[in-house]
Amino acid sequence: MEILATFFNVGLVVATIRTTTPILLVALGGSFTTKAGIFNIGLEGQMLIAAFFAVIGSIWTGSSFGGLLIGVAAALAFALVYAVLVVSFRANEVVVGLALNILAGGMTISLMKAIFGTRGSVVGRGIVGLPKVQLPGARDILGPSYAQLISGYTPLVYVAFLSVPLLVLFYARTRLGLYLRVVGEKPEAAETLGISIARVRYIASLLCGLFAGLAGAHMSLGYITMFTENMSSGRGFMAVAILIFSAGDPLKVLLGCLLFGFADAFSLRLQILNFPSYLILAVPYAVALLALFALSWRTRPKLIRETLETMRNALAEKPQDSGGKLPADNRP
Amino acid sequence: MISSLLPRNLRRTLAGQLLALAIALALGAVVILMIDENPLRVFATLMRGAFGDSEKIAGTLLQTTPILICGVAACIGLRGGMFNVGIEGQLFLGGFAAAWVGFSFALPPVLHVLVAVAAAVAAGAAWVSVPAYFRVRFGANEVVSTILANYVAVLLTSYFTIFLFKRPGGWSETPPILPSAYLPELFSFSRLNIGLLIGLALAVATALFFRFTTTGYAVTMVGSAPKFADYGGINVRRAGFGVLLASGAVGGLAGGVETLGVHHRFMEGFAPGFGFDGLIAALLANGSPIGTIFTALFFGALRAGSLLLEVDTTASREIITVIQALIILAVSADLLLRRKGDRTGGRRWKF
Amino acid sequence: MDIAVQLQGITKRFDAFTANDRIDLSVRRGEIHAIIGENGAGKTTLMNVLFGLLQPDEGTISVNGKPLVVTSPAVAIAEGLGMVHQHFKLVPSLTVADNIFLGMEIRKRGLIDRKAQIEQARTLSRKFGLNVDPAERVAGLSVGIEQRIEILKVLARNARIIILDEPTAVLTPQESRDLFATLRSFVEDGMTVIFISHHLEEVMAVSDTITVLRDGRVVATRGKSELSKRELVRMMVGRDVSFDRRPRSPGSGRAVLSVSDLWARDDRRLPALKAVNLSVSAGEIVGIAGVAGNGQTELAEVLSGLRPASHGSALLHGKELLEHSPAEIRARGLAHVPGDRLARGVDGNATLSANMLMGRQRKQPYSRRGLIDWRAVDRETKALMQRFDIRARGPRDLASSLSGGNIQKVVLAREFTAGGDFLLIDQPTRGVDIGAQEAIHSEIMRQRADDKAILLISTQLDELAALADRILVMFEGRIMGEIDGAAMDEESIGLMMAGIDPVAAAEVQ
Amino acid sequence: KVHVAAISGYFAQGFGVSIVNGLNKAKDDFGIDLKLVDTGNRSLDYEEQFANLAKSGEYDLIFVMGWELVDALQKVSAQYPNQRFIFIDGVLDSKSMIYANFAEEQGSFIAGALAGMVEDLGPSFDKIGSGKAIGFVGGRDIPVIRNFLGGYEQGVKYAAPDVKVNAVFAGTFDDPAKGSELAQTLYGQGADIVYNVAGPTGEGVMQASAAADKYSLGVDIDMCSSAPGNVLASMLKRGDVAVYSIIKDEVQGKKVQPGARTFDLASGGVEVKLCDDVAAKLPQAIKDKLETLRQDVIAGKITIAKAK
Ligand SMILES: Nc1ncnc2c1ncn2[C@@H]1O[C@H](COP(=O)(O)OP(=O)(O)OP(=O)(O)O)[C@@H](O)[C@H]1O
Ligand SMILES: Nc1ncnc2c1ncn2[C@@H]1O[C@H](COP(=O)(O)OP(=O)(O)OP(=O)(O)O)[C@@H](O)[C@H]1O
Ligand SMILES: [Mg+2]
Ligand SMILES: [Mg+2]
Repeated sequence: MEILATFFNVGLVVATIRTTTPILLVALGGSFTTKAGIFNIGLEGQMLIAAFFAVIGSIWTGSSFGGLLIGVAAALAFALVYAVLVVSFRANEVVVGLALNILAGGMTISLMKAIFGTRGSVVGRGIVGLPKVQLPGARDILGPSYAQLISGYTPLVYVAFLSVPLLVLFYARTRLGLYLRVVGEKPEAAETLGISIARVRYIASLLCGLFAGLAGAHMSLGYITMFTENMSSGRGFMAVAILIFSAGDPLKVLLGCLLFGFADAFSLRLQILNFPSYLILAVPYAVALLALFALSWRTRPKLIRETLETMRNALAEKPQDSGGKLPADNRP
Repeated sequence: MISSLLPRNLRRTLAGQLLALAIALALGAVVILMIDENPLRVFATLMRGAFGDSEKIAGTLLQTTPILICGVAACIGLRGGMFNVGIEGQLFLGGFAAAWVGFSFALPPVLHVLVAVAAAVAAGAAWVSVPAYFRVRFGANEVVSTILANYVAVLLTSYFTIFLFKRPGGWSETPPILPSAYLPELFSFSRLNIGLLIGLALAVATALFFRFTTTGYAVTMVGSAPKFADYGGINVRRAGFGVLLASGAVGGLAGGVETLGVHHRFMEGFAPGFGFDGLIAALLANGSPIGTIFTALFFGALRAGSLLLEVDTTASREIITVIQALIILAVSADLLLRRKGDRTGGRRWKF
Repeated sequence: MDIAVQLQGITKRFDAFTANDRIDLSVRRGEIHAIIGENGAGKTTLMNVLFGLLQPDEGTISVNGKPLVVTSPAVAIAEGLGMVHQHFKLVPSLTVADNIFLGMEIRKRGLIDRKAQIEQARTLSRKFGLNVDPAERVAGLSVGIEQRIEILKVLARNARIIILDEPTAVLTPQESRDLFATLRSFVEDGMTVIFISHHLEEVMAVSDTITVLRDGRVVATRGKSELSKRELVRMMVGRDVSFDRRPRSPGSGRAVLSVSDLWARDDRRLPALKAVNLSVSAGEIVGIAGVAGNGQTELAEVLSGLRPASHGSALLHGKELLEHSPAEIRARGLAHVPGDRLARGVDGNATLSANMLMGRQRKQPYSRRGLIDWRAVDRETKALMQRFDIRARGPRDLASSLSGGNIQKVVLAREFTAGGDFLLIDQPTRGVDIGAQEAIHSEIMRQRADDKAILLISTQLDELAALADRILVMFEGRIMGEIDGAAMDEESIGLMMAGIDPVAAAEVQ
Repeated sequence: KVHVAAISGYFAQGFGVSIVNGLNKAKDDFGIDLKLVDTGNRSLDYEEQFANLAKSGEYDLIFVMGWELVDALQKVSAQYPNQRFIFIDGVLDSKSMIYANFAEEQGSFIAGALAGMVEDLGPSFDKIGSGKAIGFVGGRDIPVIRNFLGGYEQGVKYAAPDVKVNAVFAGTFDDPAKGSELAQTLYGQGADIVYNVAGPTGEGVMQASAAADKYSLGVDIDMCSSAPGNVLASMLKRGDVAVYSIIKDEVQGKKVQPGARTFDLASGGVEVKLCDDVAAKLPQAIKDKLETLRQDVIAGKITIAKAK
């Protein structure tokens, strides 16, 4: 029992929220491009460049908010290049995405060298991290151990989770959201109604850049307060995977991210049981794979159920058949 | 399908790519100027590093080999409408499997190589078989499953290497394979081995296969119009499964060629990124295996050249990465955009 | 005279090919103006130019007397033009109302006002007598309804000039009649209608003025009263064409296909075929009549192995064909002309040769020991292009560059020469010009004379009347009854198509 | 003028940073000519990179760091027998090379002893609970890191036998977020002190100690400033001292000869540096005990097994 308590506790939930947030932010960004029919594999790079510039910005402006803005601006610049190449110049979106990832990696390191004279990490040096938001009253109502469930995170954690319902509303009820969906689903329809496909895709790319930028800034100013080479560490790719199987629906994106975040947080806990770390580290990916397979398994044609249903229908409809001229009784 | 080979299109494409290259080099020159280097000297060093003498040329071809084989793997998938992003993982498992055969069994020379290569191919195919099965049977998206499988593959081979087969006293690597399992080298002065010839033969064979065999035709149709192929009596599921399996097998082969031909053992994280390089090479070549030979060669030359660049100039590895990315970006864009009329952004690969 | 649309010297080239060659066209306000012509004559191209989807290489456009450069559909819409396209442009996942108001959403405080849209869509559909449920999703609605939605889309934009590209190709006679009644009411309101059609009866019945295109040029523009159907045909095709019932000799009567108690589901998993029984003999054409969406497509798909049956049996030459793959069924003698030619019938991005090869890639002389002989394929394709009068530059053309009717001929050519002795033909002349229609009908009759068993699915009763030996009428997945092809009676077929058993109806009376 | 090159894939990570610091210091002090080559992470490239450096014969000394380079290094060094290579962080078979060998297990032993004793103080010491557990976050699970862990565990066992060590690995050296998450997990499971041997990933551990208000131990370089008040000490692995002293010899005309040089507690190649803020609160007994242990290790009274 005690063992179980060290695995399943409030801390696990809090850890899940923490591990989920960056992936959720970047995946929500990707939801715009996914909905608009663009396969954006360059999320990783946008996130990385934003993480770097958020740190730079935070040092320059001396404020975390300034850092956030500059980080997002950097991601937007990448998103703009992406859109110009993919939308206007019809470049292959996968090639451009991967190349931008490479570019982000090279650029952050070169700039780090040029600006800080080191490679590796930028720590301290006047970086101002995002403040933690203590929700007033949370402690009184929930008590100290449960208060951490909802209070004490950096602002972007709240932004990430609150964005989910907002995006649901956005896709369902706003004009731009509708256009995004239409352009992704049936561009001919949009075109004949005078909706500019290029314009909508540009907007989608930029919105994607915005969220990827927030994700990057969260990595380097919120989750922790530093920049390291390649610190996005595959989270952008993970988001791509979640996006494809959620088709960009915000709720499904949230579910996918939570699943992955939970598997991640939980597997970290498993390590103290002395399993080989390499196998434990594969757990979140394996869980995501299994989830994918299980979901597809569920939607398979249910032969047995269908046959039963058919037979029931057949029997039920029998009396309405126009008389006995059909050979009716050779049914099993 | 074939129209992309028409002379007029070819001319236009070539002109476009040259223009793209010029733009990329101009941008690269700006970057180089910013680090106080002389762009001409940098580009000359790059050329010298890639083609300076026979050793350098062999070095370029050595770099080309894995990109080419991975690129062919990607081409096979793309032709059959399957987007195999998991070449990276298949490469790792193939590499490990070949090494395992190489160090665990003592076999006569040629046979040993054959068995080890077969193990690599089988491992690659086996690794993709589960995603492939769920793809064709239940429609589980292969892009997602192969991306995820990559992470698992890399961690799994690390586990094998470090926990099960570590060379005593060594770093995170397996024991060396027996010399009987070495792929023959082509020249005395370089590690370049017959892996390159395997890659070239594979690319040509793949192109001919798709062009001239009935199975290749069937697979191409499944890739470009699955409903039509289904209607026409082609077994779409089997074709899709076969395509992914073949793609994975070639990905595994790439790993086998690397361990048997170059490293002669498997190390943790031995060849990161080749799968993605191959994918980019294949996409830039628009899924054509023959075109991939050239894009892979281009990438190989860039990589080989950049190794000298790092030593002979003050340009660092990251600057070179930046320039490479710029080149890829420029070349990927359809610069001589012709059809202004239809603005429907056509998507080449659907997910 | 009040001219609504004036085109002058419109030329549109695709590479070296001229699809529209110096076309002049003027459409008066308040008239129904029909544009007819063979497949590939350039009708759709011309309308796309007018609507801003294509840019002309030469020529000028003026709308309502005002010269206009139509750079995009938005410009055309702003000038009061509306177009219903040959291939519908609806978004399946959206509701009817969302589709209608797409691009001109009704909003309240920045958010789309679903309720108001549904309300207005309902009002609109009532006002114009186009019955649709605005809250339903478009995915899964029948083509007839989809067309109504397309028209409502146009009306909601206050279009005064409406272009319809082959609006009746997918409709039943009843639906067509309704449509034309609607169009009539439009012109009475002072609107202008331009429509493209291959049905000369229709054209003669509803239009005021007719323009005939041929090879991208205008042959003539006349008032309807100045023309007879015969003259029209001559102008279009350059020869006489007959649509009388084809003479025939009795077939051998050997049963080829027999289906009993067949059940199946559609894509939405609802029952689409219910206890279907039928049989087809060699040398016989069995027609299936019915409003589109009553299970005909599912029947064809089940018989060709593309859709699983839930229950029942279908014997081809006495052997069960259900649960077999499309390839096996084909190997046993099925040839299938699918109803949805763009999705199933061809690969638009492949060459004509590659399209012709489908299904016979393992046969000599097309391939030998697994290797394809492309020269032989090209040669055969060229021969088929000649025999079936497929208008294209050569076997290496991409299928997507052909006009709709010519694409259909590619499918027919491939299937009719595949060597099967059971032909499953779904809507063979949908969107095909009359000259080609006649050729296709002759080809079907030739197949019949070759003692093939033919199951012909068509929504066009005149086609069935001309070809079928027996006609079965389908309604909601059931066979409502059977009628002798030679003695076809539109009235009782119409009743059965509406789901009323004529015998029962007679008894009630 | 002395020409020096250094080649590695790890210049961005803790120990590599310290080497680069040493090289730069030597450059400033002695005006040597310095070339840094980053190998990246593709083993296919290593051999050409060595060859490109060695071929010109331009470099007097080539520093090499990273076990994955060993194969390529041995091959190229056999081809260029006159080229002096200095392998950092280990000893190889080859007799013609120079080795800088670090006893990280010794430093980790002291670090472990410190952590164990502090944990043993229990709740009487600020931020320490009653759980009797401490943690370890490694980068990847590779032999060098295992050597750190081994020394650490031996130190804990020696000084505080009933304190338990929970060791976890991040699987990567450059994901500080993951490091932070791992550390928070360890803290949540009752550990009060976590030793990070994870390069930039470890920075996340340091920051997590501040967030959880527990203790951490830094590695390779002085990390006291990463989380002031929460870092007990740093286990310094003085790559800078090693390269600086080797270059100094060379510059002063004492041509560096093949053979191994050991950098251990005795020579100051590894050391545990207490952070001033925390050290001020630490009981004197612990500080004394640490010094005794250090002397004992140097004197060989305590031997610490290297992990294999
Ligand atoms: N024809 C079009 N083609 C492409 N995008 C369009 C088109 N019309 C509008 N949009 C995009 O849809 C979004 C909403 O457009 P709209 O004109 O309603 O903005 P708005 O008037 O500011 O709306 P609101 O005031 O409700 O926020 C904008 O981002 C706009 O770029
Ligand atoms: N995008 C295109 N590229 C090349 N050729 C085209 C293109 N679109 C149409 N064509 C050619 O232009 C000609 C006219 O085509 P169009 O679609 O206007 O014919 P249509 O009169 O509408 O025929 P149908 O009655 O069969 O629909 C055809 O020969 C067609 O092959
Ligand atoms: Mg047309
Ligand atoms: Mg047509």
